[in-house]
Amino acid sequence: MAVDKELALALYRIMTEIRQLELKLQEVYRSGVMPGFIHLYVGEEAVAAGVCAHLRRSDYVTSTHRGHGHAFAKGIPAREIFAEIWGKATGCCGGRGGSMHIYAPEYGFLGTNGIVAAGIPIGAGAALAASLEGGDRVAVSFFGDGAVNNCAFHEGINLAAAWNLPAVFVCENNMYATEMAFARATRNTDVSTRGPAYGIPGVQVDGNDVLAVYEVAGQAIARARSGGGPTLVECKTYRTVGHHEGDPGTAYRTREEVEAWKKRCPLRTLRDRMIASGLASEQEFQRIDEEAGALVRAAEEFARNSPEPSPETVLEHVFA
Amino acid sequence: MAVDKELALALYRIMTEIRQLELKLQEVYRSGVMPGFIHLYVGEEAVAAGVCAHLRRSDYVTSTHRGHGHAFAKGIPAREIFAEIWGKATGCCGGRGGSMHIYAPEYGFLGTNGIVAAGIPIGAGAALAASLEGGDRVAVSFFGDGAVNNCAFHEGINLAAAWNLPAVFVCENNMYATEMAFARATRNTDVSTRGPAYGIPGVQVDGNDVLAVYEVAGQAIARARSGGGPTLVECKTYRTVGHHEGDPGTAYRTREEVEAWKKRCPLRTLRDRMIASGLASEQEFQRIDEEAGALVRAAEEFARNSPEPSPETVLEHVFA
Amino acid sequence: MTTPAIESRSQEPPAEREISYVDAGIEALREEMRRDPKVFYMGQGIGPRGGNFRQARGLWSEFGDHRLRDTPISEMGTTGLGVGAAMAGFRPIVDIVFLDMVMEAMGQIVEQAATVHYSSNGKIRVPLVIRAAMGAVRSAGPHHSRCFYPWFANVPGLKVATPATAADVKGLLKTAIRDDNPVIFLEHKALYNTKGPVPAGEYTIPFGQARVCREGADVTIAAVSLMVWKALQAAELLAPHVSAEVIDLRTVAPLDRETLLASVRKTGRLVLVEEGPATCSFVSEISALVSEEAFDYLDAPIHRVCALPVPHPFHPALEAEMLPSPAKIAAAVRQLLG
Amino acid sequence: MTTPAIESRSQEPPAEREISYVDAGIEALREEMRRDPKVFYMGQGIGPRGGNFRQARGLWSEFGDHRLRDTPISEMGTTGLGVGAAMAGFRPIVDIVFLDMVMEAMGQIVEQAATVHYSSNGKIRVPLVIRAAMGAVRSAGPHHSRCFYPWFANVPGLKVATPATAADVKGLLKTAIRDDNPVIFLEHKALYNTKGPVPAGEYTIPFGQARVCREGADVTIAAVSLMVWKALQAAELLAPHVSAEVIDLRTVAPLDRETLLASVRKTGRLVLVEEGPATCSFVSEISALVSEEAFDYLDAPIHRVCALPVPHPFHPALEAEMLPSPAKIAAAVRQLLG
Ligand SMILES: Cc1ncc(C[n+]2csc(CCOP(=O)(O)OP(=O)(O)O)c2C)c(N)n1
Ligand SMILES: Cc1ncc(C[n+]2csc(CCOP(=O)(O)OP(=O)(O)O)c2C)c(N)n1
Ligand SMILES: [Mg+2]
Ligand SMILES: [Mg+2]
Repeated sequence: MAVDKELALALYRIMTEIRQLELKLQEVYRSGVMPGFIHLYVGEEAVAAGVCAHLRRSDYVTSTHRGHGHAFAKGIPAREIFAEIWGKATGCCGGRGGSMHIYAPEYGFLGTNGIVAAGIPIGAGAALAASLEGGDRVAVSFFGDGAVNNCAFHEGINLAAAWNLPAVFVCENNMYATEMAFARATRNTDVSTRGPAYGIPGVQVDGNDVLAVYEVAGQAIARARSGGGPTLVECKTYRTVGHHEGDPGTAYRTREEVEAWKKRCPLRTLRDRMIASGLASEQEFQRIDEEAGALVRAAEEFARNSPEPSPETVLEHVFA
Repeated sequence: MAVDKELALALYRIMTEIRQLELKLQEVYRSGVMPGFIHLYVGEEAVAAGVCAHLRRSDYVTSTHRGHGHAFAKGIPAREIFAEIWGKATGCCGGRGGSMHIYAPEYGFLGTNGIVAAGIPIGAGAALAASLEGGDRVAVSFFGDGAVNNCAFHEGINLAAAWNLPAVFVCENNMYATEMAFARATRNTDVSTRGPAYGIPGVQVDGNDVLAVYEVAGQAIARARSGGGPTLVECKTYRTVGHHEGDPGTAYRTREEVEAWKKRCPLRTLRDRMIASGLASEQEFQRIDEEAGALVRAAEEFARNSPEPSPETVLEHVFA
Repeated sequence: MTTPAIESRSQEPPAEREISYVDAGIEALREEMRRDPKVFYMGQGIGPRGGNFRQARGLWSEFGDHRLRDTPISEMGTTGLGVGAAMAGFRPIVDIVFLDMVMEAMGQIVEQAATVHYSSNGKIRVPLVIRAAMGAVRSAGPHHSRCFYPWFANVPGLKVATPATAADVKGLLKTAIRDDNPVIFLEHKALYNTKGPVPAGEYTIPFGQARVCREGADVTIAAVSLMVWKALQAAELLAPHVSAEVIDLRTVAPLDRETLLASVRKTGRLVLVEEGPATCSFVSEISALVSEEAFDYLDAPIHRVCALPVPHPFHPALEAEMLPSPAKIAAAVRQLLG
Repeated sequence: MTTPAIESRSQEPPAEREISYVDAGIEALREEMRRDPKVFYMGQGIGPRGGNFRQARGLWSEFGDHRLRDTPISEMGTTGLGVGAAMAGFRPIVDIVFLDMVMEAMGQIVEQAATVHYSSNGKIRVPLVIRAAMGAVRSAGPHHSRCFYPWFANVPGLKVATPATAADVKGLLKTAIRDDNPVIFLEHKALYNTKGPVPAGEYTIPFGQARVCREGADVTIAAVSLMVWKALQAAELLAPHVSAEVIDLRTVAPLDRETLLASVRKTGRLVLVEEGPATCSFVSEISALVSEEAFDYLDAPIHRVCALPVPHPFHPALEAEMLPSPAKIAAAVRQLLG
């Protein structure tokens, strides 16, 4: 596959923005000022970047507990995400939601989610809405390997398949659900082979190769958009951080395994490849990194200086 | 496959007993004296007969809303089943359970069930008990095609597979769930192909050929018994009656389809084959039918003459 | 069964006809589906079959496969799709058929549908109707008989409608469909074939408005759904000696506190009827509420007439023993009056 | 937090140590698993990881993969396997970890576990423990904070234990494991790291026995789990002027009516505290019960202090606004006393 430089740099930009956003959130969280719990996406950025690059603002995404990257890649401004995770009134949900309840319908983002797999049928439902509407919107549901053994995966995908909905199901198979190895959770660790169980294509892709993800996701999204129905896309990836902030992530994984995956960092992989093949220069990447850094610093500053929501509002918005 | 006459006649006997039991229940139900709702197994007898012929009394079975045949094939005396379905105090659950809540732990029968697919994880749980115990008991879960798209199928089978439990999952694919054609409910109507999704074998068999069912079930049960883990067995069959008593069963199926399957009646098929090949005579089958008739008449008489449970007992047995 | 008088609910007094409870629901669905192309309907057997209880009869031929979606036996998945479609601007109605089957869908209802509007700071609406039939009929046993509405009422973000009459089915279902929040709409199986006067024209009934079905002076009997009829029958039994006021609360959430409290302040005595078990029930809630709000008006302890705390037994005599009945309600009233 | 006095619960007064609430549960599990080979434990992360809340620490190394079963994220399936294994004679403990995740498992609990003994005419027992951690801590939001025990208490056939102290965790969990019925065993996340005196030896605590944590004359405050501690703190706040009796009901089902009613008869006033919303809650039930059984002893309306009826907001100040607190409880008492 010939590499399109502009595309590659654009994907790199999103990845480095997500990475830096996550690392800044980590820093602030560790300083103790941030409420709640956060699950970082470090190491998996290629999936959100490669998939969402195909999506329009009017398309839908449902996400997971590890959803900051999806939220950002779908278009929510970093500062609104940062402020939300910090519980500030300027967050995209006014500080009512937090990390696991980030919603931004104006960007087609139907939520991170505290319940594993719950976003799968919700995504299929957005695809159903798209199908009823008759346009060419699509809906993408992201979920982890842990969701694959959950009932919502089964029923959500079967319905989308039976009704030929414009849905794409993206499994981020990072080999662990919390500390549970996927191989202990199921006898069939090839998620993509479950597509045919529902009569839909299943494809596996290196989730740390953003260009590969981009290509495979592009096909799946194009299929959905053109009425070809759902695809199950398995992205093999790895979180090089712990499950949540506070988990060192070492008790259940060997240091070697973590290190090996760190070497396969999706940012570094793309960067090395582009530079080695002379398609882009170190400087170009540095500039992108710096711009991303500035964006994230501004987001952090915005969030830090934002007001807290007022406790008097607690009874608002229970009902529309 | 060489046909073992004794085996074939034994299987025929069970099938005709189930058939006659069901037709007698139908007759009594239609007379208006029986409470509740019943779902008859007419046309599918080969599945219960072929599978349960391999089971010991100490093995476990979980069943469905269409479970009289499973209950009988697992060993519960016809009169206890009949009385239970009639709500009599002499029923195997004292008339507290009825058709969809027939339990007989003394025969390893862990229940018919009013909730579609609920028996699948319960059966896997009995298999887990067997595995923890360390003997060679197995557990068989029967369920319909309608259960395949339900979450309990997914989670129950995955757990049994991941833990290599001595479980056998028997899908009675009769092509309809109530009035819903299986082909409308899912994009993949080959249930057996879902075995590999869970890393276990899936096999398909003509569910109206009792000898074929017997053979395939025998392999699956032997595999489970010897520590080889679960198998998903799909039996292609058909209910030639309505979904429940009261449903003529014609609105959603063509008369031709029903007639064609009636011609493939599992009893008649076996009988014709045995007689044609000279292995058994018309008279032998007639005698078996008559004996079955006597058994069922006695069961009906027993049930009819049995006392009703006393309303004063209503508060008993909520807690052990 | 007698039919309580129907008040006029729209400006011009509409013509009335006798139609059945189940047909009233179909009328509501048809009118709303015609009115708003965003409304669609999913559930097991609601397509060509017309619904297990005939609760969708005739709709599929008008609205077709697209808007009348027969589903596989995937209550959770279907509900989840409903939540997603509602979040994306549609107005799905998800029919669970037997309410008992809602169990696997509880997460999608309670943790998703009921929370999204709040967590999103009011940005996303979830105009979802969960429709289901509840209640014990004909020895259906513990898997086909329950009434879980106290659970839904316990969940902030959900509304719960429990109509007792054909007219209320129509008016409340239309309100439910137009509501921008998730609504649990529960019909009673035993009422589907009962008939009652239903205004012919277009009307809706607001949530949170109880109806005094029968006026009385000595005791208030409050209930919803089928139990309203049992209460009315009890009032008949009591009539020679006791003047019982019967109140149909109509929606479990929101609750019409005013009508209830006004009646209790008048009669000074309250008997509550619920088809389910008493513990942590809707009538527990009403009892608690009334003793908080009308404590000084109560002349006697509040009495709850509920199901015995057992799973539904199969045998009809046992089932009857378990369930509330007019005789049991009347006995409770007599006991209360000393 | 102060620790309420622990009464001796076995014949010989046992030695006491201070251990944590979470360790008390581990002790109970270890003792019961040693005692009875039929007991085994399933849940997410309860194997080598020792539990998300450390609630299984050290067990896997003793009991191994066979009896400590790490599960996939299959709450319904795992619960269903638990039901089946229990029906087949084992004594499974299924750990749901966050109670919120019980939603998909409700069918297996409510329609299978709770009904089998009854429907089978007493032939099959379901000695299953559903263990889970409940309650709001640290802005965990609407998917990780709830307390659904009123729902379980509404289901005939289930028992529900809600310990507030380390000693109760141990004694009640052992009772739960030995019980031949399905038991919902709910610990509070905010209590896991609290310490309290726990008898060193073998003991069990029967279900349905409340404990008077603090004696008082003016008002009774009743609660379970974390709210018992909030009530005790409220009693401290009130102490100069008001003598509050605080009752820990300990098990939601069965309920110790006698201890509660005796206290209300003594004080004439009742304040109930629940972490969840008021509507159709456990405290609604208690309120209803008390007004039925001790109507003539009540000098003032019963008061319920509950969560505001909203999904859990993320921001800590909003969350605090939502939840009951000692100050809110004390204010309710003061209001009651006029
Ligand atoms: C239904 C449900 N069960 C359990 C949990 C607790 N939990 C939160 S994240 C998680 C692991 C998820 O693993 P996976 O889906 O692989 O996503 P990853 O964290 O690896 O990105 C678990 C078990 C939950 N949130 N929801
Ligand atoms: C969870 C659940 N949903 C819906 C129902 C209502 N119901 C009873 S039987 C049935 C059809 C079952 O079809 P299938 O599993 O194929 O078995 P069959 O009747 O064909 O033997 C349905 C939908 C139910 N009992 N349980
Ligand atoms: Mg994972
Ligand atoms: Mg079928």
